[in-house]
Amino acid sequence: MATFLGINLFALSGQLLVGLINGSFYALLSLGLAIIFGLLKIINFAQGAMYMLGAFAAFLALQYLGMNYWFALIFVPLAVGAVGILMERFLIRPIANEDHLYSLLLTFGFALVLQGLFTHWFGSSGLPYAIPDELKGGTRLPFMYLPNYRAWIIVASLIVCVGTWWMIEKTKLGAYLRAGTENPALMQAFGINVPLMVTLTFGFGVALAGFAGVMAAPVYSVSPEMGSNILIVVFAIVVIGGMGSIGGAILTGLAMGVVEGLTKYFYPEASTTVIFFVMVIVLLLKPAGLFGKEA
Amino acid sequence: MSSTGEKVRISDLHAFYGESHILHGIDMTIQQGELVTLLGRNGAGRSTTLKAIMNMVGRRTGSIVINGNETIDMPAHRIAHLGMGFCPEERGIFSSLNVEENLMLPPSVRSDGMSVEEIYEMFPNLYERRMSQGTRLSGGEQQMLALARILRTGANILLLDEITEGLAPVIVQKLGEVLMKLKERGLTILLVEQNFRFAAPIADRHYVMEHGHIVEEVHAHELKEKTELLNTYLGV
Amino acid sequence: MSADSSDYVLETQNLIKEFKGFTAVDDVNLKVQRGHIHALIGPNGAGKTTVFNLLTKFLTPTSGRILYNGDDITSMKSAAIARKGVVRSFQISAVFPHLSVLENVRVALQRKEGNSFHFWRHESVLDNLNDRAVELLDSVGLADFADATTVDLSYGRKRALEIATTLALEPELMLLDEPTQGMGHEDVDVVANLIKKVSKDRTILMVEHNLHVVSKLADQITVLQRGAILTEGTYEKVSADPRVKEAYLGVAADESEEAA
Amino acid sequence: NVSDDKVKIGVLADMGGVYADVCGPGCVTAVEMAVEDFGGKVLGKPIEIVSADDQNKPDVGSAKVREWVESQGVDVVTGLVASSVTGAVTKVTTDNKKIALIAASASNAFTTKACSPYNAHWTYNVVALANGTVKPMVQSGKKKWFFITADYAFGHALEGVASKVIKSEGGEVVGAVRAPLGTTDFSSYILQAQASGADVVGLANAGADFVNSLKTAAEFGLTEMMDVAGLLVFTPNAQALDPAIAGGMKTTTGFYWDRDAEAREWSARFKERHGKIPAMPHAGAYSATMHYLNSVKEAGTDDSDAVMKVMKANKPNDFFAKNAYLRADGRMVHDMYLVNITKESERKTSDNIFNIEKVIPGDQAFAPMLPECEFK
Amino acid sequence: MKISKFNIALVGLGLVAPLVLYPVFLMKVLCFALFASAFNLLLGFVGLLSFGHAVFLGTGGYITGYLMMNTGITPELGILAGTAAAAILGAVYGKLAVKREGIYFAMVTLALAQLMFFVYLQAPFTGGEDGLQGVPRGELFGFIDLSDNMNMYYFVFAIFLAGFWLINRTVHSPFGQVLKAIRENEARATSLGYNVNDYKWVAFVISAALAGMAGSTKTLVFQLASLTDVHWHMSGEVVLMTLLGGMGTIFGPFVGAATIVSIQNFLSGGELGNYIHIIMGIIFIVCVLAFRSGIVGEIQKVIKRNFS
Ligand SMILES: Nc1ncnc2c1ncn2[C@@H]1O[C@H](COP(=O)(O)OP(=O)(O)OP(=O)(O)O)[C@@H](O)[C@H]1O
Ligand SMILES: Nc1ncnc2c1ncn2[C@@H]1O[C@H](COP(=O)(O)OP(=O)(O)OP(=O)(O)O)[C@@H](O)[C@H]1O
Ligand SMILES: [Mg+2]
Ligand SMILES: [Mg+2]
Repeated sequence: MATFLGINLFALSGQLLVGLINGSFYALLSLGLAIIFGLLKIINFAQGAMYMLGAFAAFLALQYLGMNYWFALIFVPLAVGAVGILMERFLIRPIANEDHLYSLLLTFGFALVLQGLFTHWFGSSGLPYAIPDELKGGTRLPFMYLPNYRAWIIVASLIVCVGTWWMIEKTKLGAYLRAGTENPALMQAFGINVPLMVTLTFGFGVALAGFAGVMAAPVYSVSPEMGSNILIVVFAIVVIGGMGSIGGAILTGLAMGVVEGLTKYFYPEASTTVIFFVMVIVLLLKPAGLFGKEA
Repeated sequence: MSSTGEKVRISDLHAFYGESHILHGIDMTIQQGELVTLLGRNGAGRSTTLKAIMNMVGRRTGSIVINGNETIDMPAHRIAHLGMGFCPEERGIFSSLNVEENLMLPPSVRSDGMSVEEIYEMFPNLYERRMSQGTRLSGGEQQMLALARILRTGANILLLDEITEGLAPVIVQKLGEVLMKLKERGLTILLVEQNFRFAAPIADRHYVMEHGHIVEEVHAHELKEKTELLNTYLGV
Repeated sequence: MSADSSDYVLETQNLIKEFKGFTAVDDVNLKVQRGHIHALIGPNGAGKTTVFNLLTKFLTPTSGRILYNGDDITSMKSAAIARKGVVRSFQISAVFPHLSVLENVRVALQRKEGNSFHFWRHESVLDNLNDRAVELLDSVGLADFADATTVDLSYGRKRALEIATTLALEPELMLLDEPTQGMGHEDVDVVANLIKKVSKDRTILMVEHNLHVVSKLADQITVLQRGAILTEGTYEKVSADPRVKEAYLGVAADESEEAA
Repeated sequence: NVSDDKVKIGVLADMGGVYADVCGPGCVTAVEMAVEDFGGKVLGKPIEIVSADDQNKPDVGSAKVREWVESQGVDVVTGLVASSVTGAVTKVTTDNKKIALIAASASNAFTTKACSPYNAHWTYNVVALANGTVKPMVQSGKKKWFFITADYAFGHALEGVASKVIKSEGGEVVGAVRAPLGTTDFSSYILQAQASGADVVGLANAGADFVNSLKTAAEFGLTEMMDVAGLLVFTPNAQALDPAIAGGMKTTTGFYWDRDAEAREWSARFKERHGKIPAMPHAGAYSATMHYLNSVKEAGTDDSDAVMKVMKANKPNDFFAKNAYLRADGRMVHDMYLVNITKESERKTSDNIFNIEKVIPGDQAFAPMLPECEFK
Repeated sequence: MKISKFNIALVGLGLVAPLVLYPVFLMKVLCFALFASAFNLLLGFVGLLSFGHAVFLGTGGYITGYLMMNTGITPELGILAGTAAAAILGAVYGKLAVKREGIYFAMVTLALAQLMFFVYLQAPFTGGEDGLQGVPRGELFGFIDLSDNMNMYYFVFAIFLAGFWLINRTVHSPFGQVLKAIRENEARATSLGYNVNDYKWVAFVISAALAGMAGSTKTLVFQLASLTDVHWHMSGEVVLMTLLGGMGTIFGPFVGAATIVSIQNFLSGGELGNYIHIIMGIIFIVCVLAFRSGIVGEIQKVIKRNFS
């Protein structure tokens, strides 16, 4: 086997690829948050719960409606997005003009309720969700066995990420959003229906979390806790990438997957901490994040 | 007066910020192609009048008819589409956007707005700084940008709040010319100004405000005879 | 130091500030004479505010030197410069809105007391500053408002308060950025008179677009254009300069002179 | 002779966290059943139950138990899941001379380095798991092991004990990774396991970590290349896995509901009340409580020292405790079972989770007593 | 702080409370109240949201716990050492964090705290997941036995009063005036000659030290130092306590801490235990939607409206 400095290169390429897979997952998750937190400036601590909701919705849809994975991939995000829209409309909008801390507190409470309810109904052990037949099996690469579903994660999240990035950065939507959060009254006066735009955008950001939930269901177990653990990591990714930068969130998500993957290889105990280490370094050297515009 | 020429009719307009009652029954009308100013001291309620027209105050009652449409119950974003262009006194430049994005930001409300080339020609500073962050512009440049971006939208009723503030005299003159040109094109303009010397020669009429009331209406041709009166109101 | 330069409170040498390839301040050699009211004028975007920001270190010069009383202060931090006696006001009003008017002034007076880090002492030790604070408020006509909360003040009064606060630091050099902007005519005159009044015993450098005020107050004027000094001199000299007319004054110059 | 004129049992468990299905509300149900089956009274005094959520945090759990014993007259504490919580709680109970009936913790510390005359460690421990699962596999020729270990005390203990067993049987540990608690993605560790050239990958983790690691192992084809051994598998965890993945895997348990008629009878009653079949801690909690109450009755007092003496003198014997006795060090020694997880075809109902392969006599399953822990 | 009748009554209440209520519960309330008040010094009076404040609580706890277990020093020294350790950590972290503002400040403090969490998780002296169990309470000044809950209570009460007094004094000190000015208008404060970062830093260190003191005390009370105290959930919890009670008010953090500790205590036993997350969640939502200024803040509003 090829080695370099005593490191098994085959094993290392495997780790890099696995890191990239996780990274594309992070990218997908942080994308939704990058929109809600980075653009709308709403601290949504329920984003993790929405991700969990997506996974549970896929599970329940299969169990009770017989809806398969592919339909779930379309309908679940819509349903979760609808929850987001209701949440924005009835919980967040009334406090839109208050300190951001309050949205943190509120969404945190909301997440607790959701998580509590699902624990109450389904227990905490996790529920099984099978990989769809079409994506079972895998491909033998020279350095590793790549399960088809993992390959699909890369493809699907890249499509969604790039599509969203294009929509926000290359159409006027992004400018409207940034301006709309900075001075909503003036944007209204320019003829933009800011509240509607914010609601829909929030719904979209939440729907992305739901989408990530469906993507996750077959590989990670569907459990009420799945969202709370990943939440601050995703916040960290958005901040490292630079708030307000969609592309930054995506690229940082990918990069952090790889960084974490390498840490799992060299120093697994630190793998949950390494992202915060990166965050400290980045914020001290580049205050607005890797891709953020300095204020 | 033909009613088709009437662009804005305000009757018994009251406006509130939370508990505080700022406007106490304003009445005014503006004809198409007119340039009307709102004069008054600091805090008289001139900016509030403009904001009330755009539905940007806490609460408002009375009637505001724009182009024949009653707008008192209309959400702000629909009012703009009646052809309104609003330039706020705090300028409202977006720091998260660069100059060009700021300029291109407000959606067109009518088709015959000024082109970007025309605008850059009028304000060469903006062209030069077009890639820089909006709020990095100098105070005066921000003022230009705030005005320029509504000229682009094709709005034909302009509400302009203190647009000469912080501008070099040479630019102020140029703005005077621009406003005259816009008037010739048939645009209707409601102008809030401190700089009476700027406003006097270009305005058709002046409203004088005090404590949320309109206390005087002065036509351009009456200016001479009412100078004394204006002096007492404005302390010129 | 040559004897000559001691007449200058502030001097800049080849001051340059670039923003990503754009030169906002271009080789400016500014000399502010002690005791003068020195006005900085120029078209929009000429770099006036940027010069102010450089002088007070809200921005770092790309190159060049800043001398204050002959000392090089180019690399000092902004708070340190303020402690040396160079104090600025902002283009947009700067007060502490939820402190009382008196407290606004007292915060400025407090610095010299040397107890600003004393977290174990009661704030009543600051009461001995109240008399001085009221005195200062009185000098700008705000004595009656000492206990009011600052947000409630009108715009003109906020500006006056800001000047009182600045005076509390007993600055040798005051930097005023468009002190009359956004004011009604009455307030403009009040503030102009105030500036005249406080200019005794100190030097003032100000940016102002109101020619009426400039002509009334300024002993010396520097005209900036595109970041560089176009010309310098008294109001009469500067306003007669055809380049200034073209770049800044327009034809209004003559009218304004009449008005003044 | 009963303090406060009642016997009060505190059930401390994880009511909503990762171990809630293992010993949470279910443990409360089990203790309630024991009290009811006992008749609700002992020595003519009522038996009360209080319960609390420890959130798997030692500080929360020990604070609660402190309050119970110091201000609410609780006489005995049971439940006790996360080993970290149990460690902190047994400090408090020992200080206050109260009995702790440990129904769900895995660590063997409570009868070794942290042993106490007031501990009764009931259901199983890491030694039994290692002896039950690992030993026969090494003996059958699976000599090279790789561990994926949960990076906290329980995982370390399990890996340590298992490694000792492997070495003593002539096997070898070729590598190990410590995965942080709650790791969601195990693929990196699975790749490392794959590259290690081991015969067996031992999963020294529990709950969701176990489920996720096994799922990922299957996805990456690890299960086809080498054996995977789950060292601690509770029935709800096994239920959460696709039988195609988990089917056939061997593991060790202290109880299985379908073992015999007696177990089935009790389990049916439990399921009726709780909605799910019992996991081994549920049965253990019942058994421990029952033995305690019987001993109170015989001792004629709820004084902990007297009761403990009787508990150690009499052998527990019920649907859970087979060939059982409570050793002087507080270890409840009883039969353990080597089982395998059922395949799809063997699942007549979703409750058919295990096939019992072999009964492991208690003395073979648990480690001998340390002399310093021989409390009389 | 004026010595008003109100304050005297409160202290009196504190003195008799353990005769009625379970002292350990009261001690827990006091520890968290001190922690929340220390946190509020930063959030409410300087406008800095430290989202990693648990690290100071935990540091105080671990250091005190370790020293008490291994060196046999007296409890008051143990607490001093824990407080000092938190202050030192606060000095280092504060230096790094005060350079950043707003959400970035929050994120830097969170990230720094996570690094320390990792250290405490892995370091051999902390006992990992188990934490430091069985920390002796020791004898105060070498002769007052603190294993007696009453003695312990009055000791904790004294510590709390001292910490609380210091926070109040800081708020109403010349230093506090400058802090207020900085919060109101940072650029202006700078232009008046104040090095705002130095002031923020000092406030940060004071807050960290007092948070550490709360942690040290808590460790003695419960005889345990564990990862819970350094986990980011704890940092979140102190935000909740402060907001619930009323940020920027003197008594708000106390009320918030008391409320949350009581609710947790009440829910953790008995039937409602299963619903603890749901109930807490609903409380937060209702609190934000219905009384945003927090309990004390709302009461102050009512008083203002009706009596002035
Ligand atoms: N957002 C607000 N909330 C409460 N009161 C306000 C608000 N905005 C303005 N006011 C008050 O309304 C009154 C009128 O203000 P307005 O801004 O309309 O005055 P103005 O005539 O434009 O004067 P200026 O020259 O200062 O711009 C003032 O007394 C002001 O204090
Ligand atoms: N931080 C910055 N980044 C990039 N460009 C800047 C920045 N600050 C100022 N500029 C540019 O530098 C030039 C000078 O700006 P400055 O604010 O000094 O002008 P000014 O003379 O004060 O004008 P005004 O009279 O309009 O206030 C402007 O063109 C402005 O766009
Ligand atoms: Mg106005
Ligand atoms: Mg300027």
